[in-house]
Amino acid sequence: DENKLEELREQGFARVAIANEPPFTAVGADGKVSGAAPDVAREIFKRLGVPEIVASISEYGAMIPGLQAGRHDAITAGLFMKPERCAAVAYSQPILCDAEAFALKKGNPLKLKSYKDIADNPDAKIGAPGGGTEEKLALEAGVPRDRVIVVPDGQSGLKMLQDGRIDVYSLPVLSIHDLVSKANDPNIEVVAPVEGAPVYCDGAAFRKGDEALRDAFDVELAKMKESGEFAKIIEPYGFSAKAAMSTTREKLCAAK
Amino acid sequence: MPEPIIRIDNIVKRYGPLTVLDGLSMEVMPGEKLALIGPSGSGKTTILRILMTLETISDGFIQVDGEQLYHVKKNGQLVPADERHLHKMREKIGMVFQHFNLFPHKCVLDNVTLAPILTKGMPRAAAEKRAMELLDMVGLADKAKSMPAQLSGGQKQRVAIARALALSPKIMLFDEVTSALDPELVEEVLNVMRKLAAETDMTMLLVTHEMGFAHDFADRVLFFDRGKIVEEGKPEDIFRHPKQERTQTFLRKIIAAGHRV
Amino acid sequence: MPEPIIRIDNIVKRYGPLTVLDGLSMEVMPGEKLALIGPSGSGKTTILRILMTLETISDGFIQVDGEQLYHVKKNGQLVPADERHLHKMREKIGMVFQHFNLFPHKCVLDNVTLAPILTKGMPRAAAEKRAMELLDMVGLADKAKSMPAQLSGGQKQRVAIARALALSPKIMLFDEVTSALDPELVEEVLNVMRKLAAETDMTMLLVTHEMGFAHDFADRVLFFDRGKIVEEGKPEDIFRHPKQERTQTFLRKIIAAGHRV
Amino acid sequence: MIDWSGYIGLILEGAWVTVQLTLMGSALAVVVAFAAGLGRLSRFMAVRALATTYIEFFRGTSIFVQLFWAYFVLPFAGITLTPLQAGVLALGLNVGAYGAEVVRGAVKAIGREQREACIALNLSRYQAMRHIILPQALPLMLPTFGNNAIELLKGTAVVSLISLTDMTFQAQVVRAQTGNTLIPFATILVLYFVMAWLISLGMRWLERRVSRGLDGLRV
Amino acid sequence: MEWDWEFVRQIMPTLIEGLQITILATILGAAVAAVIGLVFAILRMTAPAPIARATSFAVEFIRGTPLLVQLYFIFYVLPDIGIRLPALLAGVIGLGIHYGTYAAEVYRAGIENVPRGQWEAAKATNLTARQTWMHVILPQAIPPMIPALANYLIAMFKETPLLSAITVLELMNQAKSIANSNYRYIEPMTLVGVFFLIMSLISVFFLRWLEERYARVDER
Ligand SMILES: Nc1ncnc2c1ncn2[C@@H]1O[C@H](COP(=O)(O)OP(=O)(O)OP(=O)(O)O)[C@@H](O)[C@H]1O
Ligand SMILES: Nc1ncnc2c1ncn2[C@@H]1O[C@H](COP(=O)(O)OP(=O)(O)OP(=O)(O)O)[C@@H](O)[C@H]1O
Ligand SMILES: [Mg+2]
Ligand SMILES: [Mg+2]
Repeated sequence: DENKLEELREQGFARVAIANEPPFTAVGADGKVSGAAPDVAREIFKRLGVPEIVASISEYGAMIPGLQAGRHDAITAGLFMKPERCAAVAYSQPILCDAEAFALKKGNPLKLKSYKDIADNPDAKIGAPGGGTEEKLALEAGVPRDRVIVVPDGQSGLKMLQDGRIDVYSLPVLSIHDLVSKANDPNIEVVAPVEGAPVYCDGAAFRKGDEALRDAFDVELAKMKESGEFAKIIEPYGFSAKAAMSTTREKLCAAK
Repeated sequence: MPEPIIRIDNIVKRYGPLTVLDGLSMEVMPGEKLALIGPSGSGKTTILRILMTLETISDGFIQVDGEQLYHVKKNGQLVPADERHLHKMREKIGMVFQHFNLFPHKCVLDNVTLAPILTKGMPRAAAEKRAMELLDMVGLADKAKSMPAQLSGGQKQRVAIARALALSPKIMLFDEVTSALDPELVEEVLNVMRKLAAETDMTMLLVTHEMGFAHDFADRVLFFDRGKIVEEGKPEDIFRHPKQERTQTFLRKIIAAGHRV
Repeated sequence: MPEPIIRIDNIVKRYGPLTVLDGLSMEVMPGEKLALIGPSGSGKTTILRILMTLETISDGFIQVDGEQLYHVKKNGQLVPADERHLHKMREKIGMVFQHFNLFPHKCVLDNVTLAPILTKGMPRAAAEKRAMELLDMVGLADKAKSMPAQLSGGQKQRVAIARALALSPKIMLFDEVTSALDPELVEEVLNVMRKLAAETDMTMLLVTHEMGFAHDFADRVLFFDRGKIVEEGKPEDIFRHPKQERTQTFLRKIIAAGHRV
Repeated sequence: MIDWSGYIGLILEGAWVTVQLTLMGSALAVVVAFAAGLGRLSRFMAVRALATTYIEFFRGTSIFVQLFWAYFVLPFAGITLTPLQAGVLALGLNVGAYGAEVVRGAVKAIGREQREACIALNLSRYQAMRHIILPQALPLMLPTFGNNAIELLKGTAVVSLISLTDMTFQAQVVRAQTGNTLIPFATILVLYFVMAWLISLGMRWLERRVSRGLDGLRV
Repeated sequence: MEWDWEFVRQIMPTLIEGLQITILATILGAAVAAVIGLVFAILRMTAPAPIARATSFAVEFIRGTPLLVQLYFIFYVLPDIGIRLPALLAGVIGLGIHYGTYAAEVYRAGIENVPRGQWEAAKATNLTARQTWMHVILPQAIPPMIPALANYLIAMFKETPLLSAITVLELMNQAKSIANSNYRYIEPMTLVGVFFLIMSLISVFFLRWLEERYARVDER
């Protein structure tokens, strides 16, 4: 609705949905929300006159329904732009770009390099966040439902991989690196990027109908990209500002 | 000649296929003491429960103190009474049960004062004063603060009598008030009842198997059998010279079982 | 002179601080019919339960049919018996309870055959044949297929007697077997007991408040009070000329309560 | 080195949310339990039907479904609840449905004789319920209410699935941040147990209070 | 957002797949609970005091803590000590242990409700301990337990959605997965509710029947 921004200003904060998947989004020991996506959003909302963001952690699958149900004002969680999602929500211009990666047992015993490889090996089980891009990619590549294990969060995924419950755990490259480095487990290795999987970018997602807010957000985002402040926020997390600036929402939403 | 205070006119009471009262009619004069006797299942309890509005009637009319009990006039027609009317009529009637039915979570005094305070809006102080008089009358003034569980059966029943009296009903109904008591406790309750009969002009209906007490207590005895009044009359006549075969048989059995008549 | 079949030697039974049997000794001859009488709480039930090994004893010795009941010899010393020994001893003893304790999920016939089949390995056919004889003896052959819930109290108790007899014990214990029955059912059970006393040479111990029956049934009467045998003797002597003050008081009370002696 | 003190703090914050949920959920449950339990005993057909529908519906569908419904579907009917509100609502209504049967059973257990004494003393239906029936029924309800409260406490863990930052949720967060599974989960297991234990202590105390004077025979 | 019947038709087969897993988990869980409950009950009633007390504490602990957390524990912590269970098995064991504590209570109450006179009559007819249990006590104790046990079976059925948290693809997880990939919660969640409601209405009648069938034997 047209006055959304006014409402948010009055209320003094915006409610955003995040995951808990460093480096996209993270929660500190003190409960403080950080990560590249919320940091960017926080800065832009501040410039728009909304001093605070209030984040709630959510499963990927629950984010869009939650947005539609009015539970959040925006999603800032590394939710990659894809045509169906573009149809369901109003995305801002690209913010964080990343390719997909696999974490798997040392030496890649099943020789998995692409989602297709998983589909072709009847013994291979993949773990992925529910409702995330990776789950879709795996299903689209032809992995049957019962070999795509929906994993509630990154830590569980890694644990299941270590315990041998799954053979490969798929997340964006930076997330996998963050996870694996934290685990510090010599028996885990990373395949990145996954062959044949496109590079994706996320944007802040708004409800359909809140395009005015989205547009205002885009204006500030463009200014920050221009001034280099954008790069200053996301590059310490490992993201590339150039990747985000070299593509557009229109391209990503149209991509097959 | 005064009007009867209770006029029961051809009432029928059925439980499903079972007809318990079958066209029963009777009248009770103000101040009269009535004993209802008869074999088990003959409908004695039922008629008391109907007067107390604990049951409904299937057919017939009952007039209490000049008003219909189960009916009200509406546009010149008698229609079944609503809860409001029943509530008003119950003010005239009190009942004492075989199993006392005291409120176990309230002390003796509260058992007696509860209804006057709630239903008549009596101030607590006045209600307690009157309750203490009544408890004194039944010989239990010193138990006012006891809980029912601490009383013997005879004491409980005397409290129950005081509780019913506290509402000053015009009519009192007693349903086998001593038959749940140990034999040695019966007398203390009967004594209270005797005093009551002698000192007040309340109308009383008493169901009992204590023929001796019925004899002393009642102005008139009704003998019930299978939902009908088979015989009625002065106690001397009924107990000494019963006319009906069924009355004779009943009294013979009772005497054989060791009850004094 | 034959050996006593039961020899109770100075036994003590305590429940916590309460001493229920206090150094009790007695002997019972084979085939003897004993009646144990005495006021409530005097320990009559307790002594039967001890003989049936439903309780343990705190002190003393019991010899049954030439063997220690609660003890076994080990390396020349008497030590407390194990379950195996008790199991063997229980073969000699049967008991009938005040509340029948029939197995409610089994029909009458199965109630009677269960133990012989399980404990004696009797073939089912033989067990059923014997059960039918026993049921016939107690007058219930036609109820063999009924469930206990379909029987009257008197019938239940007669089944319980048949069940106990089915194991052919040498000693039978009866604990107030008629006191949970309606008065009109008492006689049918007592008749069975009379027949049993007359026709078998089993040793029988009977706890009862039916003095008349005790008189007819028993060879010897023991009067219990506070865990001790206060007086014993032939029924005529005990009932007509009790020597002890306590026995006299007890019998007076029982007579006042309307029991025939 | 992991900053455990900070993470324990996080779990304690979650514990506070769990406590709030339990208290508010129980409060709601008690209210609806009485409303629906007495509703089922009403003399009005419509009230009885309504109460029965509520009870069967909430006992019949799973708490999870109710929770997801309250959180994701209700907003389309124009009712947007915070996660805490959705949690309290779902838990309260769910446990309340079980409590309603307890209330009904206890009220019915107070026999016909007490009701008849009330009629004979001309108490109104409300007065009889308020002064005679409920005071006697309450001690009968309390033990089961205690169990229900513990069921509700355990039910709060489920709200973590709708992103309410209760104790279980915070344990998940800590686990994600630290990579350690045992410590956060063992910690919250103990905390839950302590809470359940406190509930049963409290209920036993309450029971003793309300049943004072009621001991002895009920005749 | 509007209700979409076409979408309902489309997702129905997937949901029914989930329902099958739900029912399977319930049945297996019930079997585990029945056995574990018996073990708990026997330990509590007959084991030496320290073991009985420890069992009591374990039962109290399991009953006082959420099944969800117990499931996480079984699924994520046990592998650290080398016990790695497949998701469904972990779920079944979690359900079984949790509800086993409830079943234990039912067993105990059922056994204690057999009148003392029955034990004594068994002794007086010289049955051994084993015979007493098999022929006298259990046949009387079990029928009255059945309605209570069935009640817990139904409760357990309604708690199976918890297994979605440990990646079992039961009804709730299928529904979530559908919701996740179609961004629609209304239909899948409502349908799950309807499934549960239907099952539980059926079970209400089933329970009534059980209660009548196994009404108490009225003799002591
Ligand atoms: N609620 C009821 N439903 C069905 N039948 C009933 C009910 N109450 C009473 N009856 C039947 O009505 C008949 C009369 O019962 P009532 O209690 O009035 O007898 P009574 O004369 O008081 O007998 P008693 O001396 O045993 O108290 C009996 O046959 C009884 O079984
Ligand atoms: N399990 C028990 N625990 C404690 N005290 C008991 C127990 N069983 C019996 N007693 C006590 O032992 C005493 C004797 O009881 P017993 O049953 O043998 O008496 P009795 O002579 O059979 O009496 P009655 O005629 O009433 O049956 C009583 O004081 C009784 O209270
Ligand atoms: Mg009567
Ligand atoms: Mg005895």
